[in-house]
Amino acid sequence: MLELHHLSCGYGAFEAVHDLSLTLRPGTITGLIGTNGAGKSSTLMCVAGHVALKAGAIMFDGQDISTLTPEQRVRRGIAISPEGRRLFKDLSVEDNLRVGGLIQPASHFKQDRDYVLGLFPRLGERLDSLAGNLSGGEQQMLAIGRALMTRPKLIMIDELSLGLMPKVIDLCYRALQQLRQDGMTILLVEQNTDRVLAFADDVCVLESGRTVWQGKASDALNDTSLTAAYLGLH
Amino acid sequence: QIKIGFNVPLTGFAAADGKSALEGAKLAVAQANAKGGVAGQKVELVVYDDQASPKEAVPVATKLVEKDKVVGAVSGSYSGSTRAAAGIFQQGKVPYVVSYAIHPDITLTGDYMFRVSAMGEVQGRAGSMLVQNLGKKKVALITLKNDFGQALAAGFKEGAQKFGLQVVNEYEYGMQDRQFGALVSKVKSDNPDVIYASGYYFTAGPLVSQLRAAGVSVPIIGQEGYDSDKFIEIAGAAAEGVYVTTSLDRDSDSAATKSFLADFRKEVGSNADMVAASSFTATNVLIEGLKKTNGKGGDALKDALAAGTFETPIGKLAFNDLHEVKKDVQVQVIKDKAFRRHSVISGPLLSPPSKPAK
Amino acid sequence: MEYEISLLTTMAISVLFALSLNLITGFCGQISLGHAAFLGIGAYLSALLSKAGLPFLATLPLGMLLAGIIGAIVGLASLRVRADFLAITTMGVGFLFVGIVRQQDWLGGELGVSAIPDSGLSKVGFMVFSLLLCVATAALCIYIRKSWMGRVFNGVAEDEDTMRVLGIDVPRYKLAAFAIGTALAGLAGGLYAQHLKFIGPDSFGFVESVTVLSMVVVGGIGSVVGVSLGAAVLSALPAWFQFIGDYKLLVYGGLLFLMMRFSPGGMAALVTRLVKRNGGRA
Amino acid sequence: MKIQPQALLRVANVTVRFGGLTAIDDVSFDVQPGELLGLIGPNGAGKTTMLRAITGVVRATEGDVMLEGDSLNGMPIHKRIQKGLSLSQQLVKPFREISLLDNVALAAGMARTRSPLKALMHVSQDEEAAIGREMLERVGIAAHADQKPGIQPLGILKRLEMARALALKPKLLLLDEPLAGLNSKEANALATTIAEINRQGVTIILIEHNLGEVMRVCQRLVVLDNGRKIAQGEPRAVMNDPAVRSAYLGGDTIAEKAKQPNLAVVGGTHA
Amino acid sequence: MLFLELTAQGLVQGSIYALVALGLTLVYGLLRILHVAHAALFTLGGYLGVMVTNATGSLTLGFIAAMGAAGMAGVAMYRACYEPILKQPPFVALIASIGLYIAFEELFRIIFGAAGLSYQAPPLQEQVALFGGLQFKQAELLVMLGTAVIIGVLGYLQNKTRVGVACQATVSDPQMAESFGIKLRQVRDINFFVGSALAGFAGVWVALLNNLVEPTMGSVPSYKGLAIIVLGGMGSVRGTLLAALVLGIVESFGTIYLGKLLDRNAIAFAFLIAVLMVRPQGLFARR
Ligand SMILES: Nc1ncnc2c1ncn2[C@@H]1O[C@H](COP(=O)(O)OP(=O)(O)OP(=O)(O)O)[C@@H](O)[C@H]1O
Ligand SMILES: Nc1ncnc2c1ncn2[C@@H]1O[C@H](COP(=O)(O)OP(=O)(O)OP(=O)(O)O)[C@@H](O)[C@H]1O
Ligand SMILES: CC(C)C[C@H](N)C(=O)O
Ligand SMILES: [Mg+2]
Ligand SMILES: [Mg+2]
Repeated sequence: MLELHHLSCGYGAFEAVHDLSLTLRPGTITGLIGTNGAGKSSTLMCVAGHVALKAGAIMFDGQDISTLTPEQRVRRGIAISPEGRRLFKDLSVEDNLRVGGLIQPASHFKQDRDYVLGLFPRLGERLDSLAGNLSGGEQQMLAIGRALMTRPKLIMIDELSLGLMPKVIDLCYRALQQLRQDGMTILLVEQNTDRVLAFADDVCVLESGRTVWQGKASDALNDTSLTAAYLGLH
Repeated sequence: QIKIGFNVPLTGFAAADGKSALEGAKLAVAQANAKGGVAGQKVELVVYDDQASPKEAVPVATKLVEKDKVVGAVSGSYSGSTRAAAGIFQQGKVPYVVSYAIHPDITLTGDYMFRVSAMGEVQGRAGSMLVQNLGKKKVALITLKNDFGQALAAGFKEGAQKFGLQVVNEYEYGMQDRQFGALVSKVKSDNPDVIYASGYYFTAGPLVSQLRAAGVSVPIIGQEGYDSDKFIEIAGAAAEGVYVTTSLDRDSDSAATKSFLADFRKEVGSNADMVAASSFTATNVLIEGLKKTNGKGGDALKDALAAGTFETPIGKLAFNDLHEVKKDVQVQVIKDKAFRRHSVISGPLLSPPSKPAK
Repeated sequence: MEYEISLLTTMAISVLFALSLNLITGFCGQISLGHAAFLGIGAYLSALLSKAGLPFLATLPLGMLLAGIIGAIVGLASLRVRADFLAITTMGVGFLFVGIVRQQDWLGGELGVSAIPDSGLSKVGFMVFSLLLCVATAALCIYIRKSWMGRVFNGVAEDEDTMRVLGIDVPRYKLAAFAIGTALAGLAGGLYAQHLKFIGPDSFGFVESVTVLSMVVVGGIGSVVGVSLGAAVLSALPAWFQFIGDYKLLVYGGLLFLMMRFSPGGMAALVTRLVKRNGGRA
Repeated sequence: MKIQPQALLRVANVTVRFGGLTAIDDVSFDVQPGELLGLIGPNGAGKTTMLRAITGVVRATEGDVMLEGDSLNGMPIHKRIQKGLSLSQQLVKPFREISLLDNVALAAGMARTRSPLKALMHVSQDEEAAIGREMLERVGIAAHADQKPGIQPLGILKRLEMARALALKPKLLLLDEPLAGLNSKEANALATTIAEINRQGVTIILIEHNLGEVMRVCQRLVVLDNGRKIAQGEPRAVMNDPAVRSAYLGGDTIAEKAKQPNLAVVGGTHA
Repeated sequence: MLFLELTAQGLVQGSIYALVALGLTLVYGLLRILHVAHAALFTLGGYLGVMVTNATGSLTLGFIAAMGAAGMAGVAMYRACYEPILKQPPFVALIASIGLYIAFEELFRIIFGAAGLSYQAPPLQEQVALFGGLQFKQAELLVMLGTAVIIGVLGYLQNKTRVGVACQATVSDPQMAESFGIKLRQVRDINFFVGSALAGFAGVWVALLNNLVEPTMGSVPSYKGLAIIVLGGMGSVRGTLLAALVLGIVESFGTIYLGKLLDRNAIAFAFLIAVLMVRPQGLFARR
């Protein structure tokens, strides 16, 4: 599905991620975890095409997409719910979803929007509000919903549970499981480590831009040195 | 070589007039040099662009006085810049002959200042006299909002009072206005006998054509700002019959005028307008003065200018104690796409002011 | 020599004027497209009072005071609007100023004010005086930058909402910036009138406001040294460019554009870059 | 309702409307001096809006907010801050041109910046920098003191926001989701810090979705839902309230299950 | 009657303003740049309209040439001037734009002469009598009509279609817009093309109404256009139209009844300031 081969990326002269190799199996959830500044968000934005690739390659569905523009990547089926949400603040909730659905035929819009509203009923009550006026949690819901509107093959969600209330987090994880069953591949960045380890199939642990652990989530939980040193679990 | 200075707007909003003025001045210098120059030396015209802006004119004048050490200078520019330059020439004791800037304060700056054209007030008064001569009473006054327009309006109103004319309404518009729809509607509803409208050809062209298009058919009187073939080009058919008070009479019998008009056509390839004629005149006056002093500037040149009389394309000139000229005002009328003589206005009404008593 | 003296005086006045705008726009982030109005207020007041017989030096503080007061009033308007709205509002203030002055006979109307009495300082004396004021203003700006006021201005320029949450009385600081900046512009105006000996409404219009803003931006917005440099160079440019006559403004406009296009940080950034490169080689 | 005259902050019948939307609907509660009050509730319940109404960032449409018995009505934000409030915002907004330390020092300089004139008379920042360093240490990001915020990850910025709020030396500290974006270990540490700050005498209102930490450190909870106050009191009791459970915790009730969306709609096409 | 006529003239003037400001709105709405050089494209349109019409005798060709050239020049301006400095603070683009405007004005003067150009036989000058004795030039009627149609179409595109939403998305967050399949450059090119072509269109109309194009004819639109988009609440097509018409009418009555107190610009800006003090977000802001 998505394969990162010795990926290094960064900003100007600064390299935020070094030599990261990661393979996402189709139809699985992969968790990307690590402390603040580890390079998780940078990795996601690099795959989306917004952070400069310095070395290595990004393969998607067997093709090298390293040189594609962000706009071409989303058309291949890669969607992102980025750090900071980055909503279109001056557009209404509905229009944000509309933008999400731009690469799909207009006829899909109603159906997909209703799916997202089913997932986050709260958004349905705010369809005409400007995205910039939403509460923190509502914004997070909209960011995820907007990414879903592209009908992606791979969805990358940065800090899924940030700002969400426990009930909605539960809902989200359940929805993600369902999406996985339907064949979607999911890359999750999450501070809520317990949660990721419980839900994800694979995990990759970053520390200062380097991979310190990679493998099955179930194995990670059993690796006490890992959990103590990097995952902040007691 | 004898250097004379010339400040002129070559860039900025007044560049078109500046170009015309420059051609006039260059012609005067070329003709003088062809005839052997002054005291055996060639005359050189030192030209600087002042953008018709006071701020730019100050360094230009300073440079002419200090760097180029000109013996005399000519203004081929508008009032604002000429006024700012005047003080510097006065201080440097460099005679400064002003061609078409009409601001009254220019000659008040000091005794090194000379002006070859009629002041705005004078021309305004001539305008009122023309109204009287045309036998009209009710005037709509349309004034360009700058020093030129304001001076004209002041003179016109002064004359109007004397002649018992009735100013039915007074409007002002800005230098950048080209669309006069509202003004035209209002003038139309005022129903005047005649319209006295100040402006430059680029404002007057659209104004006159819009007045005519709206069906206002009463006579329109303009002044030297209209005096350019461009006016006729812009206003088109609407220009026909418009009166213009100016200093250049195209149908003059005077040899100076005739030869100037012909020479200008030949050299430049277009018809001379008032600006060109005035600049030619001012330059020529300065050169004539220099001839009398054998190329010396300063007090000698000042006195020579003050004492002289000059045959010029815009009439026979002599300066009064304030160094203003008294001359007749020409009324031109546009006929078959050309400026033609209508009448000449003269009389005591046109006397320029003289030196204020100290 | 006199030519250089006159040019230097012009440059000093421009630098002072540009620094005054830099205080408002560069330090405090409040963009103004009508700053020339305050130059005009200082100029008119100084000219009229001089003509009324007041010594030139005495007219300067009065010009500053009046410009500063009116500046603070305009500042009040700036509290209502932000960013581009403010730019256009201040632009409107500039047009309003010119429109009002044009119509006032006691201000000379369209004819302006001329024959402004001499300061009594010689040409050289006046140049030195202008330079001194200019240096003093630059020093004041540098001090403000370093003081707590400068820190607050910086913050207000970047994000005034957050400044409020930090307990800062944002309106008062904005007013302070406007008052100081416009008062300094009034000072520059007094010098301007004295230097040119003639002022008219057109000298303080939109073009002038835009010119001073370009001096600030081309110099390097916020940087005292950069802005001084920018103002000095741009104000002397037309005089230097006389030899290209007809192409003067074309080159001027082209330079403005190229400067922004290739060195958006202005001269300040350009100089830093050059110094760095040379330093690297050495 | 019991009236407690010594309340530090008192929110009385506050309503906030945005156009037609009622974000807060007639909410009242008190905060006692020295208390650590948790303000919780579903997304969009009005918690952030409540804090903003207290600090004056938004104006309450109706009702009154009182600090130490003085009404804050109509008072501009900066006056309220100067009176002893301080807000750490949900969306971080550091000043990007200056270092983290200078960010905090700027807040610490409140005494100097009270009036422009005073600000103009002072240059030195040493004292404030010292306070800044102390605050950065307190929230655990002193190592980054001299860096600019532009390149910092979210977790650092959240803590910077809190350090800045602390530097104002407030009587009442308002924290909007300070733990979001931190991992459990860091969240735990920061929550402990918050409790400690509270013990040193600063009254705190804490908005958090991290219920574990909320339960651990808060002495009392106020729960909002859809703009209304639905519960308040001792944390454990509140959490057992069925209304709170259904609005917030999402226990697997039958109704909930029925509402579950049909997840097959999206994604299937590509798979 | 006079009232009607003044209103009508205000509407004519307002329509011209609207056409110029509309292009500015598209650009401002997209990039938040105060695009002063837009007025240079207006002038360019005027020149081409006159020259092509004079050369070929066809006003239609004049319009096509003017709009095409202005549109292309607009795109070129975006690529060469604005794209590289988008990340800079807004006044950088403003000054670059002013520099560009001055340079263009001078180019027009040097190439076409300072005195300006006129139609040899100005088209569409006949008077048309409407109800109640109200008279218009053909050109005046057509400019109002044309403006109404164009605004209608653009307003629909902006508010009701996916294209409009896509454009607006690039404003709030260009990077994310790309991540949702929007071709940033294409969107901006199209906006610049359409906006600039409209400026060229307006230039031809003004040339027709005044029978004069001059190098400096853009100077009033260069700032008045900005005033109008601010008055209109920035970025909305409908707001811009209404603001332009309101301003046209205010100026129309103002110059007649207040002309002695204040000049036209001062009246316009006094009105603008008064409005902004009451409604800081503009007359017709969407928020
Ligand atoms: N725009 C930028 N320019 C320069 N450096 C940056 C930029 N954005 C991030 N960095 C740096 O890149 C490194 C990785 O940051 P990144 O945001 O990817 O971390 P993260 O793992 O997502 O952290 P967090 O969990 O706090 O979000 C950090 O050291 C950060 O300072
Ligand atoms: N400026 C505003 N204009 C319009 N609606 C607003 C505005 N601010 C907030 N709202 C709405 O008011 C409601 C309450 O928002 P608030 O931010 O207070 O929620 P919250 O309780 O903090 O939620 P969260 O936990 O998601 O941060 C939300 O539905 C939001 O959309
Ligand atoms: C071109 C001329 C009509 C200029 C005018 N005399 C003036 O002083 O402004
Ligand atoms: Mg991150
Ligand atoms: Mg919130």
